[in-house]
Amino acid sequence: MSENGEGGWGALSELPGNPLMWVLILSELLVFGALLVGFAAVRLLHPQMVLAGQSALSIPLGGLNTLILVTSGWLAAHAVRLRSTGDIGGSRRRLAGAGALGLAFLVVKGFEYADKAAQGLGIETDTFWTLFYLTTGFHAAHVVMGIIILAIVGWKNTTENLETGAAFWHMVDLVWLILFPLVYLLR
Amino acid sequence: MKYESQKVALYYFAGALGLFVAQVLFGVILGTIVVAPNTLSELLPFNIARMIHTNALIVWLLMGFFGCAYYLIPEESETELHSPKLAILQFWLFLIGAAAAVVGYLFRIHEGREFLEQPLWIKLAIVVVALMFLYNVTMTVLKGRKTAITNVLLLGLWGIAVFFLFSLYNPSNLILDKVFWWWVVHLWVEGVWELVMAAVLAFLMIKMTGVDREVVEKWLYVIIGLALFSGILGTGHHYYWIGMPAYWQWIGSVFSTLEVAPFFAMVVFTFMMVWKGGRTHPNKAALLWSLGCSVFAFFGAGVWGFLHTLAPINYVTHGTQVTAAHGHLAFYGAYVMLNIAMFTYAMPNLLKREPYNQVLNMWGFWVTSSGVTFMTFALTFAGVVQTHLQRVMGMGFMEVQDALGLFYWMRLGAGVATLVGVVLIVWSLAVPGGKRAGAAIAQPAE
Amino acid sequence: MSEVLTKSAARNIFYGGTAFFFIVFVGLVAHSVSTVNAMSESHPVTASVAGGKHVWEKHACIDCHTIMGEGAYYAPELGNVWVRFGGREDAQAGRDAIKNWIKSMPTGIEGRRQMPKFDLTEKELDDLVDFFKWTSEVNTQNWPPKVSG
Amino acid sequence: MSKETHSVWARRLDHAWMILAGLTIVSVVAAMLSPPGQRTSLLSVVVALVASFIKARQVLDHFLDLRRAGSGWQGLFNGLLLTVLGTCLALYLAALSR
Repeated sequence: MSENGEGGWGALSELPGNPLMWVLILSELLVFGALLVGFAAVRLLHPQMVLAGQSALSIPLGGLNTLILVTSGWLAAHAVRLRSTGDIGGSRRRLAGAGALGLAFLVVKGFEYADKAAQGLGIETDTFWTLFYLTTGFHAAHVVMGIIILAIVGWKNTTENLETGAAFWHMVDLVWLILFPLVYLLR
Repeated sequence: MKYESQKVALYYFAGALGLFVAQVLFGVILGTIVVAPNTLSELLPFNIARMIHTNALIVWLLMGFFGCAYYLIPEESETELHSPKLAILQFWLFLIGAAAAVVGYLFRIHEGREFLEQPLWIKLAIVVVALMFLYNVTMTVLKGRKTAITNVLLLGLWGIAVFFLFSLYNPSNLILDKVFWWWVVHLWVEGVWELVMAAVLAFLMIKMTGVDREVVEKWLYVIIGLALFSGILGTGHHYYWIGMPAYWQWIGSVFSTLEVAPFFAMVVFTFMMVWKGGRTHPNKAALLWSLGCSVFAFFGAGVWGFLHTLAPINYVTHGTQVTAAHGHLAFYGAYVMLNIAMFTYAMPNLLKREPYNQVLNMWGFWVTSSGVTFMTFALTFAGVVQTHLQRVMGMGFMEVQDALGLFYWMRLGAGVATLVGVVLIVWSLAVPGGKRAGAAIAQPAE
Repeated sequence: MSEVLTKSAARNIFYGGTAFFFIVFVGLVAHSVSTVNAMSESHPVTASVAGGKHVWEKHACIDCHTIMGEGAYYAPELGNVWVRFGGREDAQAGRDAIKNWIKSMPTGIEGRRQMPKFDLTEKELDDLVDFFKWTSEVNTQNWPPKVSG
Repeated sequence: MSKETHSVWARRLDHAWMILAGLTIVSVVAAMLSPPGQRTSLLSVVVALVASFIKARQVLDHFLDLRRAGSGWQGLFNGLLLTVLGTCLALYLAALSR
C-alpha cells in the first residue's frame, strides 16, 4: 500500500495534524454550511422576520468577537511555529493567550445572549431566533471544545498534536468568519 | 479458525439462522394479511404477528452479532475465549428467553411498545444475558492483543447494552416516552450498531483481501468517526412531529443528511480493499456478501433514508409506506447482509472444511437481494402514492389503502421470493457439502 | 510522528468528537424535556390519560395503528383521532363515537382489515379517549398535514 | 519547514493577522453605515462577502498552512466557500426582489 502515501491515510495525510481531525473538520464545515444556506433560504421566505431579527443584533459586539477570534487564531498559529523551532515556553504562552481570547469570546457571547434573553428573544421565538441560537450556540460549543483541545495539546505538546489542536481552532475561527457576515451583516 | 473456543460461535449462527427463517416467514404471513385481511384475523391478529416479525429480526441480528464477536475476538486478541462454557450458557438463556417471549406474544402477553414489546422480566433477562456476554468478551480482550477492531467492536457492544437500558423507562407522558424510546431504537441502528458493522467488515477485509491491517484500521476510524459525528445528533430526525421544539427540524435535517457519509465511505472502503488486495480468496460467497453489505446499506440506510429525512419532506411522508420501504432495505443491507457475510466466511473455518455450497449460497444472495429490492420499490411506490392521496389530497386512510392493493400484492410476491432466497442461504450454510479440508484449510490472509 | 501514535491520536479524536456530539445532544434533549414538562403543567398527564396510555400499550395498538406517525402503518393514525371524530366541536359526541367504534369491532366484513375484539371496560374506554384527546392537543408542529392522518 | 525560514514564516502570520483585522473593521463599518431596521446597501453586502472569502482564504493558507496541500484540497475548500457564500448571496438577491 505504499502508493497510498503515509501509511494509508490517502489524501488526508496531505493536511496538517491528525487525519481524523480533518474528518471532523470537514463534517463540521458541511454542517455549518448547510445551516447558513438554510438561514439564507429562511430570509427568502420571511424577509421581514429576518430583517427584524437582524436589527436586534449588535454588529459592534459581533465585530469585537471577530477581532478576538482572529487574534486568537494568529496566536495559535505562532504557537505551532514556535514549537517547531523548539521554543516550548514561547509556544505554550501563545497557546495560553489563544485560549484566554477564546474565553473572552465566550464572555462577549454570554453578554449578547443575556441581552437577547432579557428582551424575551429565545430559541423558540421564531425561525430567525431558532437559527440564530442554533448556529451561534453550536459554534460557541465548539469554542468551548476548542479551548479544552488547546489545553490538552499544550500539555501533550508534540508538533503533530499542536498542529491537530490548532487545526480544530482554526476551523472554529473559519466558521465564525463566514457565519458573522451572513448572520449579522447581510441585512 | 485458530482457537478452539471460537466454536461457540456455531451455536449463535445456528440460532440466528433459525430465527431468520421465522422472521421472514412471519413477514410473508403479514404480507398475506395485508392483501387478504380476514386471514387468521381471530387466531393471529396483525399486531401480534407484527411484533413477532420485528422482534425475531432484532433478536436474530443480535444473536448474530454475539456469534460474530465470539468468532472474531479470540482471533483478533490471539487468545482463547475467557469462558466458552459461559458463552454456551448465555446462548441457551437468550434462546429460551426469545422463545418464551414469542409464546407469550401468542397469548397476548407483552408490553405494547413498538419493538420493545418484551415483558419486563424478559427485558431484565436480556440485561443479564448482555452482562454475561460483555463480561466474557471484555475479559478476553483485556488478556489478549488489543487491536482497533476489537476496540471498536467492544465499544459498539457496550453501547448496545447501555442504550438498551432506556427501554426500561416508560414515562406516562407520551412525548417523553417517544423521546427516550428513540434512544434505544435510533442510537442502536444509526449509532452503535454501525460500530459493530464497521468492525466486522474491517475484520473480513483483513482476512479476505490481504490488505495491511494498518490501512484497514485507518479506514475503520474514518468510517466510525463519520458515523457517530453525524448519527448522534441525527436522532433529531425522529423529533420533528412528536411534541418537541421546532429546532429539531434543523438539527435533524442537517445531521441526518450527513449520515449518508459513513455508508458511502464503507462502499469505497470495501471496493478499494478488494481491488487493492488483488488476492483471490477461495470464499467467494463471503466476499460477495461483504461487498453487497456495503452497497445495500448505502442504498437502504443512506439513499432511502435521505429521501425522506429533510423535515419539509418528512412532514408529508412521515408514517407512510415510504418509512416501511426504507426500514426493509436498510435492515437487510446493513445488518442482515453483514451477519450472513460473517456466517459465510466463518462457518467453513469452524467446521474445518473448504468453503462449501458457494454457488447455492450466491444464488441465495441474488434471490434474496432481488426479493428485498423489489419489495422496497413496491413499498416506495405505495408510499409515494399514499403521500399524495392522503397527505396532499386529504383522502381517508382506509380509502387510500384500498387504492394501494396492487403494490401490496407485489410486495407479497417479493416477500415469497425473499423467503425462498433465505431458505437457499440457510440450506447452503447448514448442510455442508464438499470435502473436508485437510492440511490445506483455507488460510486467512493474515 | 510514528504510525502507532497517529493511530492512537485518531482514536482519541474519535472519542473526543463523539463525546462532544453526545454532550450537545444531551444538552438539547434536556432543554426539550424541560420545555415538554413546562407544557405539561397547562396540559397535564392526568391519571386517566396515563391509564389510557396503559390500555393503548396493553393491547399493542401501535402494532397496527400509528400515533404521531409512529407505528405499523396498517391502520389509521390515532394521534388526531379525537379531532377526526369531531371531539373538538362536540366533546361528548366525539367520545361516544370513538367508544362505539371500538365496541363494534371486528366487523368481520370480507376483504376489510379487521380490528380485533378487545373487551374494554367503560373506564378503560374513557381513559383511552382521554389519552387520545391529550395526544391531539400536543404541539406537533402542525403535523399531520391533513386531518385524515 | 524546508525552505522557509522562521522569520519569514512569522512575518507571514503577522501579515495575515493584519489583513484579517483590517477587513473585519472595513466590513463592520460598511454595515453600520445603514441604520438598524433598514436594509444595508448592496455595496456593503458585497464588501462583507468578499471580505469573508478573503479572510477565510487567509486562515486556510497561512494559519492552517494549506498552501502546501494539493490542488485537490485547494479546489475543495474554494468550492465549499464559494458554494456557501455564493448561494447565500444569490438567495439574498432573490429576497431583495421580493
